[in-house]
Amino acid sequence: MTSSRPALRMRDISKQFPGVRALSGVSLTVRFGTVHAIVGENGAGKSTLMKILSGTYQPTAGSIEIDGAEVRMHNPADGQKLGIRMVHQELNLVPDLTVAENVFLGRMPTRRGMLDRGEMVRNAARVLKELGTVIDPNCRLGDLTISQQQLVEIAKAYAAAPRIIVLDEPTSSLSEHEAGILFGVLRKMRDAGIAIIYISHRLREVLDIADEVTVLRDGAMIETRPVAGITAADMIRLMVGRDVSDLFPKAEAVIGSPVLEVENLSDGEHFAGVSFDVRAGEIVGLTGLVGAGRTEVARAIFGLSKRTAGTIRMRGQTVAPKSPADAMRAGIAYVPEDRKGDGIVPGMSVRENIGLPIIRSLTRMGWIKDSDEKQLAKHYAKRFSIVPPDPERRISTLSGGNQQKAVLAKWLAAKPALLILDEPTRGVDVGAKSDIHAIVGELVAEGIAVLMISSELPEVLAVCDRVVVMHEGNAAKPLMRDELSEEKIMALATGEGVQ
Amino acid sequence: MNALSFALRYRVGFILLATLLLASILVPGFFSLVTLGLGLDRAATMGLIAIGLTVLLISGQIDLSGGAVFAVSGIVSIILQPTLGIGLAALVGVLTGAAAGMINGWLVVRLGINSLVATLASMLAFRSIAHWITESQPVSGIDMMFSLAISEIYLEIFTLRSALFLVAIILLHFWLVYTVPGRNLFAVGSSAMAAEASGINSNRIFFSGFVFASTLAGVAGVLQALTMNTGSPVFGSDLTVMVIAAVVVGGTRIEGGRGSALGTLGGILTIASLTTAMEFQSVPAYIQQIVAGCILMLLVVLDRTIRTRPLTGPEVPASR
Amino acid sequence: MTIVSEVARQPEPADRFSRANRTLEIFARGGLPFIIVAVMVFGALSSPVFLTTGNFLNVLTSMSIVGIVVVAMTYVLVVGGLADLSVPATIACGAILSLALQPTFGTGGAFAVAVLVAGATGLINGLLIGYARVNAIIVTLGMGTIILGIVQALVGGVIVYGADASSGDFVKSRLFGIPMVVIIFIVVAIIGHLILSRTFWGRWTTATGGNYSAAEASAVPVRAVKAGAFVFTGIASGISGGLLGLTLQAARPMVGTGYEFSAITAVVVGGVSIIGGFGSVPRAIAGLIFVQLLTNVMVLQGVRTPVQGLALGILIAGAVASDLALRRRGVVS
Amino acid sequence: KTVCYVTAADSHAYATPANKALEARAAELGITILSLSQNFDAQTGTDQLNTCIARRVDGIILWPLDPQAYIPGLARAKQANIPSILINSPMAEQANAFIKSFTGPDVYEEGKMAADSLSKALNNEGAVVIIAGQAGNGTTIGRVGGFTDRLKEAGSKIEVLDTVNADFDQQKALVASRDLITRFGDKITGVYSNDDTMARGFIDAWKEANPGKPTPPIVGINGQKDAFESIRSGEMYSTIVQSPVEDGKLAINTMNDILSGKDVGARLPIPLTVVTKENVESVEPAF
Ligand SMILES: Nc1ncnc2c1ncn2[C@@H]1O[C@H](COP(=O)(O)OP(=O)(O)OP(=O)(O)O)[C@@H](O)[C@H]1O
Ligand SMILES: Nc1ncnc2c1ncn2[C@@H]1O[C@H](COP(=O)(O)OP(=O)(O)OP(=O)(O)O)[C@@H](O)[C@H]1O
Ligand SMILES: [Mg+2]
Ligand SMILES: [Mg+2]
Repeated sequence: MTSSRPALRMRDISKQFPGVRALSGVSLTVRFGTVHAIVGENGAGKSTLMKILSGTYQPTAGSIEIDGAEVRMHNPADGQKLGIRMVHQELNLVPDLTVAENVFLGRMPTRRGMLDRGEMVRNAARVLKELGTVIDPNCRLGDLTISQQQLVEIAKAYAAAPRIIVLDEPTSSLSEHEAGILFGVLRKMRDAGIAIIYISHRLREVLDIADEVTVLRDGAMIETRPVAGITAADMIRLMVGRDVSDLFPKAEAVIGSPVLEVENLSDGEHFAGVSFDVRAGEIVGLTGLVGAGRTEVARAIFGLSKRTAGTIRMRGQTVAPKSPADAMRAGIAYVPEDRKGDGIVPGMSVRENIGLPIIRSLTRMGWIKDSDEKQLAKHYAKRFSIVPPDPERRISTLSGGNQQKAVLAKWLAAKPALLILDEPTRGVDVGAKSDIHAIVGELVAEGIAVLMISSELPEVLAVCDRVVVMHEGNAAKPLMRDELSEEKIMALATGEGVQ
Repeated sequence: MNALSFALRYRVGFILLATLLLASILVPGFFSLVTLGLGLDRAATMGLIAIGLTVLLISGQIDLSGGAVFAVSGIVSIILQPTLGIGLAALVGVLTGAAAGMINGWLVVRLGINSLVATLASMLAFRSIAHWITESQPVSGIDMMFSLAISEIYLEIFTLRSALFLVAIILLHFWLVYTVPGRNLFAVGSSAMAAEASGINSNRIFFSGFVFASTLAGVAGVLQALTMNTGSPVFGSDLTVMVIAAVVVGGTRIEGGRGSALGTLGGILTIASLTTAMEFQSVPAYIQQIVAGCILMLLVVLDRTIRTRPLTGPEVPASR
Repeated sequence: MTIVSEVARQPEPADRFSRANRTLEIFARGGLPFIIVAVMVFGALSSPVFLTTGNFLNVLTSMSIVGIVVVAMTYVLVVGGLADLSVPATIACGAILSLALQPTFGTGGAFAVAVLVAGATGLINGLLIGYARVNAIIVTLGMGTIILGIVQALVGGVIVYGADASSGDFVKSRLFGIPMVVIIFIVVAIIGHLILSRTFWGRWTTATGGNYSAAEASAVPVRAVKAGAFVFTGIASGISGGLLGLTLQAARPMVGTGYEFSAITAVVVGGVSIIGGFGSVPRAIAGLIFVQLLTNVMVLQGVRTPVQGLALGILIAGAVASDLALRRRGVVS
Repeated sequence: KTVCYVTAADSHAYATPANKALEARAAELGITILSLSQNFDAQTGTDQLNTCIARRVDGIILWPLDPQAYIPGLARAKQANIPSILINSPMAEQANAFIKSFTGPDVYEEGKMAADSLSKALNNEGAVVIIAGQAGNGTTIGRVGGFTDRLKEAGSKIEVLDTVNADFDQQKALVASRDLITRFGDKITGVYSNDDTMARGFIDAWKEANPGKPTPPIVGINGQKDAFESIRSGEMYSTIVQSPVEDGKLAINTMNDILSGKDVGARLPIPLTVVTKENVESVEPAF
């Protein structure tokens, strides 16, 4: 395989943003017909490197060769002309167009000067089917769930029949099932001679699909190696610079009385008759396939979206939160799945973000007590080892993992009795993931109840005491820790399991 | 439920129907061809500007300078008449509009100024230029008979302007729905970043949008100046706001990504027939204002309910 | 929990995260004051009367009425409410009612009622924008038309005169040589600034403008906060209108024409983002001062009105563009 | 008979009483008035003329806001055999072919009268500022033109320091006056304001800048109640009374004459009276 022609060569690429040197002297060679993985911690510079390759950013220094010829790209259109397509980490789709229009955005087919809608819809439907999904190509994109949108994003790159395809964390919001189909497609593309660059924090996937792996750390290239003969532990050592032993530590905690009891909760649309409870010191997992309605359940409990039936009890008291403020008063905290959209206020500092939910308790007669707020932020920055440790930095300049820690901190500052975590480790690097698990472990040890939504089965299996599996808006009876297995969860999630 | 959502989707049509119905009851002979023709002619000036603005709003930009460009173009087309003749002067007037659009586009695309701010500034500047070149006096053209000729009514109902407007709006409809650039316009307005990442040159679209909008404002201004045989620096000062209202009433979203030509037609016709009907009743201008304001509010509130209806769930993050 | 320390990494290499270019940062933050100083130097050199107390008092007095609206408009922009176009109508409301109601309620009472009614208008705007989530431009435009229509219908277009000429004396009086309107403006500005920068309400306002959903998910009462900004502009325009009425002792429905544009211009020239989530009252006031001084210098130079408009348009675009460029380069965004 | 009345606005200090007077008189004469308000937008007015023609009214009374813009419309009215007259404001000469008459104050004459009055107050020398109405507005053009032409004609030594537009708005006049006072200070020995509202703005600015100091002679136009007060108290030198009621009545009376087949004069002015301290008690204010 290494004998094939290099599809691209990036030499000594550096990129300077105001205040951040994202890349310094990174070189990368990828051959046609191979899958090349790039791994590294949050903020290591993976996305930046790929955005340079696809023409979104221009490098501060360095050169790029595509198929042997040196090129200079000024915008994504230039990259696309060279046959480079990128699936962005953040969804890059147009919510107001249809799925088909999105798939063919920038290169819609025409007939006699007019848009050939029939052709476009047929092709889109075909591509989506090859990716193993049934999304109506005429549906408005904005009406899809994130994971469906993620699939459309992949379909868009795939449909363009590129020579080089870059996938930046494509599976972060896909279920294992969908990821499996994607891998099948990727293998087919590889065998057809396409160069594939694959970025993921899920090292298992890297081992599964990649031929070669390049490790980035702090904007510098550490090493490129064939995947054959490398282990996850090796990769982590290269990424972090030292060993990280237990990836999914299970914290031991004393399980107490029920904190949250949900009975027959319905919203008349996404889920119906959901019942479960979470006890003090317990981590209850909420899992299922994409679109099963987990996020909706969490948002309903937190007062962010409507409920039509059912009761919620917190510490024995019936509550009916109509807004997050109500929910917070009842002792509920919610770390949302969409960090960028619902989690952070990008223009504010880490301190201001952490203080936001409880800002009123940091005031005297409406006046914010600066020192209290600073102290709070410092405390959590230290406790969660947020990097860089300066709480005055604008939160949008932090890497994803560190943003996630700040969001977690923000809600812990509210001293909740129940913490709902929606995909808390999505798109977060191994180190930060381990940090987050450790923090959750500490919390349950302090007696907090945790409801954790996660699509990553290994994570669910490792940290949860009980697991509720949802399938198309219905929740099965919780599985106890000793009866947990991937097979059992998958069976329930796909609707084949018997209650 | 379905009937309701149908009614909500085509709300402009319904409001227009209701207005026409009311008008026909209140105003004797409202449906006579002459009256309709006049109403249409009145709608045409606003309509031409509205066409440009529909395109701009869909692309996610806004242009407040339309009224000022309208005045400047009209003035140019009048004061150049003695030297260039009517036809050529009119052409230069329209080109002036295009040039103004280039300035707007340059401010927004090159300098990166928010379009609301940029066109606020250019509106001030263009309006001042209009006052400057005319010394704040209205200017008149060389041939009044030409004015009469150009506002001639054909086929009992169309004037040159209103025919132009109707043709333009139909072309716009096809362009928006059935061509690739039309679809790209929606893409850019809905998410410029995503469009850019798909190889669409959003800056070029924005720039062309501004040029298009100002050119149409120029056309409207020139036609108006020719029919009145006058160019004046104060013309068109209330126009922009009215036109924005009409476009938005037609269902075009002010944040971009959504809109339609037929909606704009509906919005324009509603406002035109409303004013005509109320005027026929000698309703004082301030009452007309109250009614127009209420209708505007009613439509946008309806718009809001229809849009929140299917989206009870969380707003989809990618749409931000 | 030992794992935390086990995986805790060394802080990233210090040189990777540097502060942005210092000088640029200073320019980015202080760009406008710098430009203002430049205008003042130019004014002082070009006109002998520019640096007189009288002239400064003039500029201050002229900007005070619109300044009160500017303070409130800052909130509207910061909260992500685009703009309040109903200002002219609410100003008219304030001016006309504070004069017309004098016989019934007395000077103070009429003023209070006028401000309350203006505030109520703002509340309707706020409810529609914050709670029904209708586009702010359209709501305020529509409300403005309706209110102005009602006001015109009420007074029938005739000028309303003050019932008691002495009721304007307080507004025209001076404290330590400073006109009362200026003092009122400064008080409003200070209160507005402190609330926006130092209280929880201000924090909520910035957060709501910065990321609506995130603020909502952080237990911020986003709807109320958004509505609040419009109530504030309603009240501020009411005060402005009332002061205007008392100063002039006469009011017409059109008194407020153009104030919305002046206010928005000042706020955006001050570099407050129209998208929301960023901005402060001092910035907006700096924008106001810039525009006012510029106009003043031009007037003192005898520049003709049309040319003034042209220059103003160009300078606004220029100021905003350079502010943007500096900020883009100076501070990580 | 039905007469179309295209008025400047229906909510305005001067226009409202004029409209009322016109309509009241029309009712007496048994004429139906179809009143259309341009709301100060000439473009609306040109469209409204077309509406009037389409409704085949018997006559048109137009309050022009622009000296030319209505000419094609008036020509069309003439083609349709509908007689038109102008009220209040003049139009360009080309319009004369299409109108039967122009009734209303002679704004150019007003400018001249103001010039005479101010010359008298200043003994033909000094330096004055002009606070003009809206740029491009026919009334403004006439009132400023008449004033400056008259000064030139009379070979007056009065110098015009500056002319500023304050759009007939008191607040704008106040702001503009502050700047004028700062700029010229004591050089200002007289003021001509295109209307009394703006004169009020100057007075306020003057009192602000020079508390206790008497105002220079100020000449206004319109003859508003508060201007009368100011003349009494000496803050203003004179104003010119132009009655909106007369204005409205004269127009409809003239139209009535035309409709009943009588010949009417091409220019029918309404009486104008210069009011100073001498006669302020004997004259009725306009509004
Ligand atoms: N547009 C930008 N402006 C300023 N700094 C940026 C920008 N984009 C990225 N950075 C910074 O560059 C560094 C590298 O970011 P990048 O997104 O490439 O990391 P990554 O390896 O993709 O991380 P993740 O795994 O979280 O996606 C980070 O410190 C980030 O904060
Ligand atoms: N914004 C939306 N508009 C319309 N339907 C939506 C929206 N968001 C979610 N849905 C629908 O709601 C259902 C549940 O979605 P939800 O996001 O709660 O699932 P989930 O289990 O959390 O999956 P994931 O988070 O992995 O996407 C799905 O059927 C989805 O189609
Ligand atoms: Mg990344
Ligand atoms: Mg989810």
